[in-house]
Amino acid sequence: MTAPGKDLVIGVVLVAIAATVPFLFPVRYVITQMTLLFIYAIVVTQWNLVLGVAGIFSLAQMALFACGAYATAMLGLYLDWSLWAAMPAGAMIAVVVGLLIGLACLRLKGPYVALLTLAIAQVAYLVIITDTDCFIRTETRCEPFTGGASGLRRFGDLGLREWLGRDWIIGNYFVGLGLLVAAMAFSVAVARGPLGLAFRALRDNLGYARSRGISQFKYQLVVFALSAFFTGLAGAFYAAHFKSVGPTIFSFSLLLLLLAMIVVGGLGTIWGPIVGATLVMFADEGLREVQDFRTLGLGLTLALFVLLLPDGLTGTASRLLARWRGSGS
Amino acid sequence: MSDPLLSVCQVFAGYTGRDVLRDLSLDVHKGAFVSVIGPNGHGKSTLLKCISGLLRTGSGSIRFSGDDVTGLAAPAMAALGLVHVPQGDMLFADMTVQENLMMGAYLTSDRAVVRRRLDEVHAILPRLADRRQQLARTLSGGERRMVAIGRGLMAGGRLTMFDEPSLGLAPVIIDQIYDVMTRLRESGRTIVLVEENAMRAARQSDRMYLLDNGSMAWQGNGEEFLARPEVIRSYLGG
Amino acid sequence: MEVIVQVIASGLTLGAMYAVAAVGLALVYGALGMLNIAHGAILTFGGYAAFYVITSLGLPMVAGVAAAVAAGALLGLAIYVVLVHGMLSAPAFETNIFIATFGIGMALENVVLKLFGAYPAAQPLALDGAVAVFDVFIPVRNIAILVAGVLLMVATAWLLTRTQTGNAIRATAQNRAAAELMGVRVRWIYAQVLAISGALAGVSGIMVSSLTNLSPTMGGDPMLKAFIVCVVAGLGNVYGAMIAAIALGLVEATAQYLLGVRFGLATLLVLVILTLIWRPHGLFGRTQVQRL
Amino acid sequence: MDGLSHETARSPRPLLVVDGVSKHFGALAAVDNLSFEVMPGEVLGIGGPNGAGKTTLFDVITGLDRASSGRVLFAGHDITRAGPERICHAGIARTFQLNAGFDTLSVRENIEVAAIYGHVAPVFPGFRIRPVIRRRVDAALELSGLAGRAATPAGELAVLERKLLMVATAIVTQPRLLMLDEPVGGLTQAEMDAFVAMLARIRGEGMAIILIEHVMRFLVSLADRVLIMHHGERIYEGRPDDLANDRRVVDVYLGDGAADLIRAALDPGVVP
Repeated sequence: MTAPGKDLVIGVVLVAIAATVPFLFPVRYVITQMTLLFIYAIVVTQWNLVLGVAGIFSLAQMALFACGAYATAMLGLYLDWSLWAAMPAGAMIAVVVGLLIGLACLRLKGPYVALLTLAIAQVAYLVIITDTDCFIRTETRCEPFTGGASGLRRFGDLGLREWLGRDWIIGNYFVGLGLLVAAMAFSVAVARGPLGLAFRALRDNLGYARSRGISQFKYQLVVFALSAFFTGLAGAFYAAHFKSVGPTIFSFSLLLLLLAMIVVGGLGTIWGPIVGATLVMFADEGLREVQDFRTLGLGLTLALFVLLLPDGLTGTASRLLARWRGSGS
Repeated sequence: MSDPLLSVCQVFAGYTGRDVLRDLSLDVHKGAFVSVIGPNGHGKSTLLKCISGLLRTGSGSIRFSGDDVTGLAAPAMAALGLVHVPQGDMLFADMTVQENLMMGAYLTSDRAVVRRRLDEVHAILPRLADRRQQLARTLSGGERRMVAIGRGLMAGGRLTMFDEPSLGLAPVIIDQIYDVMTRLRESGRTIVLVEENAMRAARQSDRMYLLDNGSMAWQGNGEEFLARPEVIRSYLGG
Repeated sequence: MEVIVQVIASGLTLGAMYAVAAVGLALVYGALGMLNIAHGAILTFGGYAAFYVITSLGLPMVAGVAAAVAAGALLGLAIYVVLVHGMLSAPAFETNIFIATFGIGMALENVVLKLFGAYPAAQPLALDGAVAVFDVFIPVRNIAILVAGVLLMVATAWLLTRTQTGNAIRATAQNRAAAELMGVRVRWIYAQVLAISGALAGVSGIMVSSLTNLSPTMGGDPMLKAFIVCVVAGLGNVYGAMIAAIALGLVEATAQYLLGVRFGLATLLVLVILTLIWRPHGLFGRTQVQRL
Repeated sequence: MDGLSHETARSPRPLLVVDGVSKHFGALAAVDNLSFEVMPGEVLGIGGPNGAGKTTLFDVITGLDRASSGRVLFAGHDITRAGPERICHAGIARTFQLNAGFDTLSVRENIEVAAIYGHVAPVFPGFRIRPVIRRRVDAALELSGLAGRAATPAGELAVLERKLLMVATAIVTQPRLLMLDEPVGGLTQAEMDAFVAMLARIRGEGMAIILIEHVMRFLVSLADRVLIMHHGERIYEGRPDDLANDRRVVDVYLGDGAADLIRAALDPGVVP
């Protein structure tokens, strides 16, 4: 079977499984966590484009996510936009920010990229949590422009409650699933197509790639912009679904969670991030009993995978498969 | 004849997917001046790296003063008294000339011995004494080469290997470097010299090995080499 | 005048503190090309080790310092043995060790949380009292931090330039293969570098916690600042890091005075972003030519 | 750059003009006021001992490094300050001494990426590889003899295959000038012959070639004209068969006096 054919089959099977979950387990908690999984999965598939496929060590992905989330919340809150309009607008703002970050990183290498993007994310975080000046005054208290340390609330939702009543949460579930399918299809198309070739060529050997006509300037900006779009959209949907946004999305433990998803699944692989996101999310749920040791477990998992299985589960699996086939033929 | 100080026996070695050295053997006797010549890209530097432990041998064996040293890492070879003055100098760029020289004597703990060697190096390479406190990265190409050679001499090893000491230098400087080689030879050191410029090497050598595509194409002493122009000419592919 | 003295005094204190943390990072990056994200967690461990030895065991202050140094050095060594040794020759070391130490750092932080709880505790190893300089009262602990910081910098510089180990460390950092040819056992040097860096982090943990408090997350902020210092200086440049630490400490103190305390870190971050855009290899860094 | 592609290969004007180019690294002049021309369809061989500045010259022409002074003209256009991407699109493709490759990409992908981006810069490369590109990739795979290795990651190739792959990615950009940096260094004689055979096929297509090589018999057998560099300067330029008779060349390679020795040995009239 050809690679696109295989991707399609895997995708259809995964979607089919995901579509039955709300009917097999009609539990609010399960549906909420699954929706959250979809959101994280979108972020890691897009982050993987930058981190794995293009090999640019950017840690600003959650800042782009926050861009989408905060822009959506603010447009809803201050300009009374419908969130259906605010979400794509939020994604576009994330794209613009992504372009700026890509531009700033253009001349940097490896660890410097990591530190610069981390610094940018931290500045955004600090700007938000230190914002205490009064911007709007409600009856009870006054709210800063960015919502400050407590975040933004009451900016509306997707309005599915009017249609679906108490099943609105299932409606949101399918919106999330739809976004994930779109993001995944997009990232597969990018990674498998000519763009992916350019990103990987620049990652493997910059000077050689440039001598074969691939512009680092153009394609580094392209990969930042592309990955920012769905990341911003995921952030926007996060805001719409949970009806609140706070600075906790900048936390290191969330960054650790998402990074673990990519590394466990397989950095730079096509399906790895989704597999990793699902496994890590389920493992996290399974370890709910020992919640106190959550970060410990995640941290050690991350270190162990990098040490022992640096290609992640899917990368290692496909390598073993190739070897098995090679020896079989 | 006594056992050779260094004996390379049927060595295969190289990088991923490729042998650069193929079935290569060579002997170096104590006090001899041996040169390995041949066009670039034919494995001369790889041979030295194998001997000094910077590169693993694929198969074959290396013996040094009677012991099997196949597979020993570079620090262990250095501890046995094998000195490798690498191509491209590989100086410690942000250390002074003096510090670079002292690194050469890293394994020598006797301060008096180190001081005596330093005086010797300064006597052979007087320019290094003037440049003592200068950072290596600020030196000219010829001065760097002298630091690299001096650093090798500071180890006071039993066998010193030079990888193309005249590479990329102006003719006047090359003459100076070869004066140093001559003096080292006269002082009775055991030396292996890798050189692309065969004629120059021939005048010094007790024994010459011509490397072609990773294996020995010819061996003999310097005079034999000078007497056989067809060997020389094959160099230019004529 | 009083304001200036105040700002300089607090700037120097901050700078000395950052320098101790940053030099450890710079040493490790310079020698191995490794960004050690667990540095902050080691720092936290050092602070708590002193706390435990003094408060719970009732031992004297000196034992507290020794415990912090030992804890830091052991953790550094452990990171070498568990992670670095196995990963050094594997591909993509720089990226992978970053991710691995990020994980280990978060895990260690969690361990501190489990051992000592989330509530901030006071660092017993702190000096009280103040000294008047030009009519400005400067706390003794700030002066102690400054003095300790300067002593540690001098000691580090002495170690690097005047000892055989220091020469080997510098040589390995500048040219690994050449160092091996000189007889330096490079992996042993790497282990030592991580231990030294850990010991410095341990001391820095005492410094940080004596100014604020002990808490499981206390390592994050000084580590971030140490990274800023290293990046501004050029990664791996130890002396650059010492200078940059003092300079950035003064900048931060000035920013805190002029703009308000909460803008101190933001100013530094903006500074590092601008530095990197202007000079991609830091202020004292050099571009390297690569052959394909 | 549009006008470039309309020049004909038979144009009597030189394809490449290197005009007084120097490249300094600090005090060292790696390339020192060097001038030469390459005509369309010509094969120029560049030789010289290690450190003579040959690779630096390539870096300067192909935009990976900036000339300290002088000009480089390609098909009449000044490319001295152009970046490597633009120079590739203008029609110069080169290979590298250290066998560069996109190691995690398969052989086919290596060639595909060069085919998509190397000839002209696509405004948007799209999500699929166009049939016309596929045909060019297939042709390059065939020409280089790598068709059987199409699915292998480039990182797993042997040296000869890596060299062939570099040439394949170069020619698939449809260059008018191909620059080869030590294409046969480290190859066995049989492999060298295979390489020569492939170059002969390429030459049939009218491409000009500049090649750097230490292996003199290879250089001499392939080049129309030979240029020998030493310390960044030209010490010989002319027919390959006169090379071994040139005093300076022989001395540079073999050392002082070698020229006399050879002449004496080969000339029966003179007794050494």
